[in-house]
Amino acid sequence: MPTITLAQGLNEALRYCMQRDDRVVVMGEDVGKAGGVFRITDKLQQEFGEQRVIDTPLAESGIVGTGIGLAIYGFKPVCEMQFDGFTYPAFEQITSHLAKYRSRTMGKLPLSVVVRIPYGGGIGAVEHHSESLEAYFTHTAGLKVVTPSTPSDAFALLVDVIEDPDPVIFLEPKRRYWIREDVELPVTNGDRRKARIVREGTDVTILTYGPSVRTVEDAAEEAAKDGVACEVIDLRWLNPLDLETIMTSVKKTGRAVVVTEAPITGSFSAELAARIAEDDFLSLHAPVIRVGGYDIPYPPAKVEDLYLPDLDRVLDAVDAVLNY
Amino acid sequence: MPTITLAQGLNEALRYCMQRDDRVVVMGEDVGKAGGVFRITDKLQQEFGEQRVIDTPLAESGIVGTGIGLAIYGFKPVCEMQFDGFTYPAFEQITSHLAKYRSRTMGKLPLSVVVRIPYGGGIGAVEHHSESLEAYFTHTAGLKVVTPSTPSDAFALLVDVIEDPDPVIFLEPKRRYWIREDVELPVTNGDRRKARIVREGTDVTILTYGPSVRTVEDAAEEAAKDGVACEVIDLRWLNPLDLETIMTSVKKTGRAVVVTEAPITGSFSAELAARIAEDDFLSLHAPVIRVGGYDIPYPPAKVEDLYLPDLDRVLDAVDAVLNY
Amino acid sequence: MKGFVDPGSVSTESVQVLKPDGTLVPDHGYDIDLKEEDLREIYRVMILTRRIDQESTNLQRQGELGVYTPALGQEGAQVGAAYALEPQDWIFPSYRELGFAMLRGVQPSHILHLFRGTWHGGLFDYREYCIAPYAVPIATQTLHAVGFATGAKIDGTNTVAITCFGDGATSEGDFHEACNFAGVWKTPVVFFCQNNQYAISVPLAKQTAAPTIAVKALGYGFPGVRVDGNDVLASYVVTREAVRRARRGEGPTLIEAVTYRRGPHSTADDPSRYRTDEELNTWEALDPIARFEKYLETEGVLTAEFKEQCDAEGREAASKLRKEIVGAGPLDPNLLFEHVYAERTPNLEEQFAQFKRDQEGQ
Amino acid sequence: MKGFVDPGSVSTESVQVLKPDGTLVPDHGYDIDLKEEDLREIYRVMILTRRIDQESTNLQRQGELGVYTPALGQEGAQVGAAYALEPQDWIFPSYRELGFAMLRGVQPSHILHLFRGTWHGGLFDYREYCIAPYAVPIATQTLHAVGFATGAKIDGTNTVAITCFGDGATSEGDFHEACNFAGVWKTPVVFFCQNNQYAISVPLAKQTAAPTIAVKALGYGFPGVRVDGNDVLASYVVTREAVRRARRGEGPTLIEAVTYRRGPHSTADDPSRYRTDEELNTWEALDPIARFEKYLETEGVLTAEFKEQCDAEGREAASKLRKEIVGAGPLDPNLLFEHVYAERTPNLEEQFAQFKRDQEGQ
Ligand SMILES: Cc1ncc(C[n+]2csc(CCOP(=O)(O)OP(=O)(O)O)c2C)c(N)n1
Ligand SMILES: Cc1ncc(C[n+]2csc(CCOP(=O)(O)OP(=O)(O)O)c2C)c(N)n1
Ligand SMILES: [Mg+2]
Ligand SMILES: [Mg+2]
Repeated sequence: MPTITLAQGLNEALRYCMQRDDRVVVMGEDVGKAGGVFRITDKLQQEFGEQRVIDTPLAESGIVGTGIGLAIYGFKPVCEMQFDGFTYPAFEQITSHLAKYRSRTMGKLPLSVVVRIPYGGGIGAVEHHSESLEAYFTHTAGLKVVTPSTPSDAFALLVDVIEDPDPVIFLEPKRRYWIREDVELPVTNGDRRKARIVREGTDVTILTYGPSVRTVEDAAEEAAKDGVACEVIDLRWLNPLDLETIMTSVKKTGRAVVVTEAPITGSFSAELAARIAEDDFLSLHAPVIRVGGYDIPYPPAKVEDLYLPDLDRVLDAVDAVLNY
Repeated sequence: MPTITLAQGLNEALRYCMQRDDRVVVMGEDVGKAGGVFRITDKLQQEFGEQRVIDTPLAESGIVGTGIGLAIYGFKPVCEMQFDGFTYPAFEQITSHLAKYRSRTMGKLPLSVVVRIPYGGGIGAVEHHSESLEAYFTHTAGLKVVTPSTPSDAFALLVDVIEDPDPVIFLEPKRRYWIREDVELPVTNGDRRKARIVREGTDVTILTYGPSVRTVEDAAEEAAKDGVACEVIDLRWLNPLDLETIMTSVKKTGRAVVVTEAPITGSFSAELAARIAEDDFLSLHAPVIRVGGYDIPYPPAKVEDLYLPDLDRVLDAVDAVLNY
Repeated sequence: MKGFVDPGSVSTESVQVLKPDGTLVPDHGYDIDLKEEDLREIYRVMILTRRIDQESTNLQRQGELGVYTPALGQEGAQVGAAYALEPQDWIFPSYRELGFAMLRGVQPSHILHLFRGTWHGGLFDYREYCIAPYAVPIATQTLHAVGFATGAKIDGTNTVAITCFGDGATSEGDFHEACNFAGVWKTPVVFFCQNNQYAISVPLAKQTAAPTIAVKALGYGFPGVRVDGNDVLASYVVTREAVRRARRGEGPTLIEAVTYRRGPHSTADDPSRYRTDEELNTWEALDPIARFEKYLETEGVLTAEFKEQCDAEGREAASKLRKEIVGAGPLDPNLLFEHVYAERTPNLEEQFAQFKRDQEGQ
Repeated sequence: MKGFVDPGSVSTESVQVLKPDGTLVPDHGYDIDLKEEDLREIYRVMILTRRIDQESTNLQRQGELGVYTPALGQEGAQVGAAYALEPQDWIFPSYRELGFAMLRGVQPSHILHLFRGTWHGGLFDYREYCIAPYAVPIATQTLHAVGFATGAKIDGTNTVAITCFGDGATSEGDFHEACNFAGVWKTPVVFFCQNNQYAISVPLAKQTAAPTIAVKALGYGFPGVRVDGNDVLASYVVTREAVRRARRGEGPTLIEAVTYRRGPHSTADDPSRYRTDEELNTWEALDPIARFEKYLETEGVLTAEFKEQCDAEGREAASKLRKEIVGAGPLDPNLLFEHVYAERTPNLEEQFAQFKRDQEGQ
């Protein structure tokens, strides 16, 4: 089986979809000749031409806004935002139109648009290149929000969302672009609408997604050495959320930790914690503990490791729920 | 004592601040001659001239962006967004600069800017005029977020935030613009950094803010008839949050309900619920129950009442936590 | 200084075909390819537009609509431009483009239900009429038009898109991005700006210092043209040229139709706070319908009978509108959960169940 | 068609004072009011800029900086413009404006620490040098400059702001809104665009179809001017005029300095993917320093001794930079919590306590 990186998984997914469906177009800054700053669109313009792999002017609202127009016409645009922090200029098009057009038109003008965003920290970048912005989108009704954590999921989930009839914010864990996995492409097996149980366990459920999955896996490995069996769940879809898998696990373990990177206040982990408690308060032996970023602007590269949830902070949280 | 509306309280607060401090300038669409679409800036241009009450071109990013520049120069701009749904074009300036400039410059270029936003539903408006967008800002580190619910608080909190050294998103509950209160201006008494205990009670704590305060007051009144004593707390400041008042109350009642208008998933009520459970799980006799909007785009006017949390839904939640 | 390009050098003249007194401008420079029935059709739609517009304002005053944004005074600009389109050409309007919809034959109430708060997008079939739903956030629809027309171009279908917006809209970043994308992509799109002198209370001079709005096109590498927006024939010929350019693959055009919003911005607005009666009177004297009427009468195209016929049609349409609006109940509220996504998510399924229980409980 | 304004008619010429061979353009039309020491000072800063720029690239290649965005080739545009400012005039840069900072005497490491990831805003004192922190989100700083200069205007202080940005930046909505606000408010601001032909990999032709960037100014009602950006004297005189206009209360000017980014977009970029060696060679032959040097030598202003002095200063500054950067530790991480707000909120107080405990635990 060939070994691919997560970035390659994404690149192959785009190629796969573009080959199968000539309505799929890719657009964004530097996605053409340069193949994207992370090479996710590498060689696509060579294969599919300038009309289907479009180097846009430098304007994110323009990218999403014209993407919406293309979708009204009948195309399926996959829009790239170059970095998380440069998505904000497109915020109006995303919240006021992308999220609401289907509803506004009673389903007559649905928008099958994917907005790909490399997100999160850990690559030593300058300001605005390390934001975890999922909470803005999980709170916006009408959007779907997806984030892969492995190369095979990267491929399969991106294919899924491109085929999805609804607008999807597709969050790519940029610091995991280079992780590897043996994968036979195309990946078609498995129901990737469900959360992925990364590791089974009985003592505590750890919910996470995207870039934090690796961190949590390592922590679970470490905890296992101390005899603590963590059940690790990679959510994949933040909306729609696979609450069933989550609740089944929490019922079993009675304890939950949520690990994410975003500033913790108002993060998606708040929703998870609130929801778990609301849905099954009595199963909980301890409050849901959240491990996340601090409520500060994302720090400069030299100290970002102090911000990002690490093994120790995850293990502390596991201890906390176990010894509550 | 004169009777004023919440809208008048805001108007008087602006006048008061502009009289005391010639660095305060007001800017936005139609804030001049027209006095703002809700008349919050009524007659200010007549009194302070066109240089201090600035009718801007129609561009929200421009309003906040030039407001930031004015603040770097040394002014204290109060920027008006005409409606909640038209704040989104300014999202980049707000998240990437307004929130981060102080931190980026190690305090050397702080931005004392207020962004006033009429928010929430209930006035029978067309699309994009009824959004509850507080969660986007409470999740954004570096911003403060404030929302009044009474005329006296409207005055006093707006004065507070204009004098605040940090950038503040000031959310005005537009459907409460016309509620009245007997108020002697200027309001100077009381510590409005703390949450307001609207009504004391021992059975259940209801946390709310802005437009929902009235709804919750009515519900509490109703509950009292059934012998249920609700403690109603109006948060005022969503950030910084007065967790002390909240936790003291929850410790006392052992039960909490949160009532807000925004689509519930990922709303600020998720943070409150998560936080309360994290901080004092053992005091809770029931999970924190959230009453909020549905996860749908804000509905057309004719059916918005079915969307907005009403007395019945609040009372149901109170029942739910009492009978858990 | 040498090398400085100077806005003072920009021509501020407008294309005009009919003088305000309804006579032809001798050297207007355009081919008027309209037959008598075309002229009558344009007239009919202008009358219809005004009548429905008036009735909508009435309905709002009577509490039947939440708000309304009158098109009074802008019928010439709108109907003239709309008449230059082929039926398959898509229109991306803002919220004041009644004339376009009337020409396409949209049922008035289907639009007005938007203002009633029945459904955000109104109730018409966008694909049937090739009209996108009204866009409320200013200038955002201009990007949709560019994307749509780009799609048409990729497919080689020869379809053109036109997008309508106001003078105020030209200040928004989205307008700029739309023009710029269209310029680079040579998109078959027409940017149709109705410069009606105000954005709510803000007069043009506070909106932009540009000598004209048309000149903005130069900064995107395509032509701009200023036209007397109260001259329906001028609006028609200029838009026709822009549409032809687009269809020939020559890319976008920016049209600035100089006109005036004679009503309030919306029924919630009080224009007396910011403009004078004199100004209003000046523009009333330039009424687009009166001007066109005079022309048609001189040309012998407009019989008293046809005029009466148009008036009758207008009255009838207005009373039909009234009937369809007054007291119309809300749609089935369950619809709120129907089209958020293609299918209800499990989360919405749950909320929907709760919603229905709450409804029944009441 | 009649009434259509045509982008084809826009002049694409640039103001030039020095020909590429270093001789004076006879009819350049500007007063060169620079004394010998001015010329030498300009030269000195250009050399310093190039040297520090080179050292920064080296430091990045050696892993001492996370990334770096070289200014190579743009020294003429930058230093010329910077020299036209008064010390109290504020500069709102993007991320490639080393020349401006060098002229103002900012300590190079204080800027480079931004790229090292020491602190986002670098470590210099913004108020002392009247330079805002580098702005990473494209075009956003243009609005700050307009707001700042508007403040100065309200106060009547005669201070001017200049904002620097690239060709790509002109596509963003914020650039448009900044220009438009400035036009309406007659703000004393200079929009200084370095058209270096690329936005990362995207060439100008895919960025805008405008005949020039300078012409965009017309759409905002103020003058635009195109200048040879590799001609430091042209950049100086043109900016001087723009600054004078601003100071006289005549409002903004848009300057398009036509130049070329000879290095990669950033050290993370591989320009061979999207441009040719020939193109690079063409522009290398137009090097701004070489051109200016030739001129100064002909004029007898540049002695071998002064050249050596400049080189030595550059070497020294580079080695000082290296010393201050290599191995520099991170700042006290507690600072992360210090300036989020004027005072730590109770919430941050709690998180800070936890943060410190975690640090100690490790
Ligand atoms: C992004 C955005 N900001 C503000 C508003 C509020 N608003 C509605 S109409 C309007 C003025 C529009 O003026 P113009 O573009 O000239 O169009 P007109 O109403 O004159 O037809 C404003 C400010 C809005 N709808 N969208
Ligand atoms: C809003 C935003 N979008 C995207 C980026 C990523 N990005 C950084 S530099 C750049 C190109 C800028 O080109 P230009 O304005 O010509 O300036 P230059 O780098 O050539 O000096 C891009 C796309 C960004 N920094 N900000
Ligand atoms: Mg207007
Ligand atoms: Mg460039």
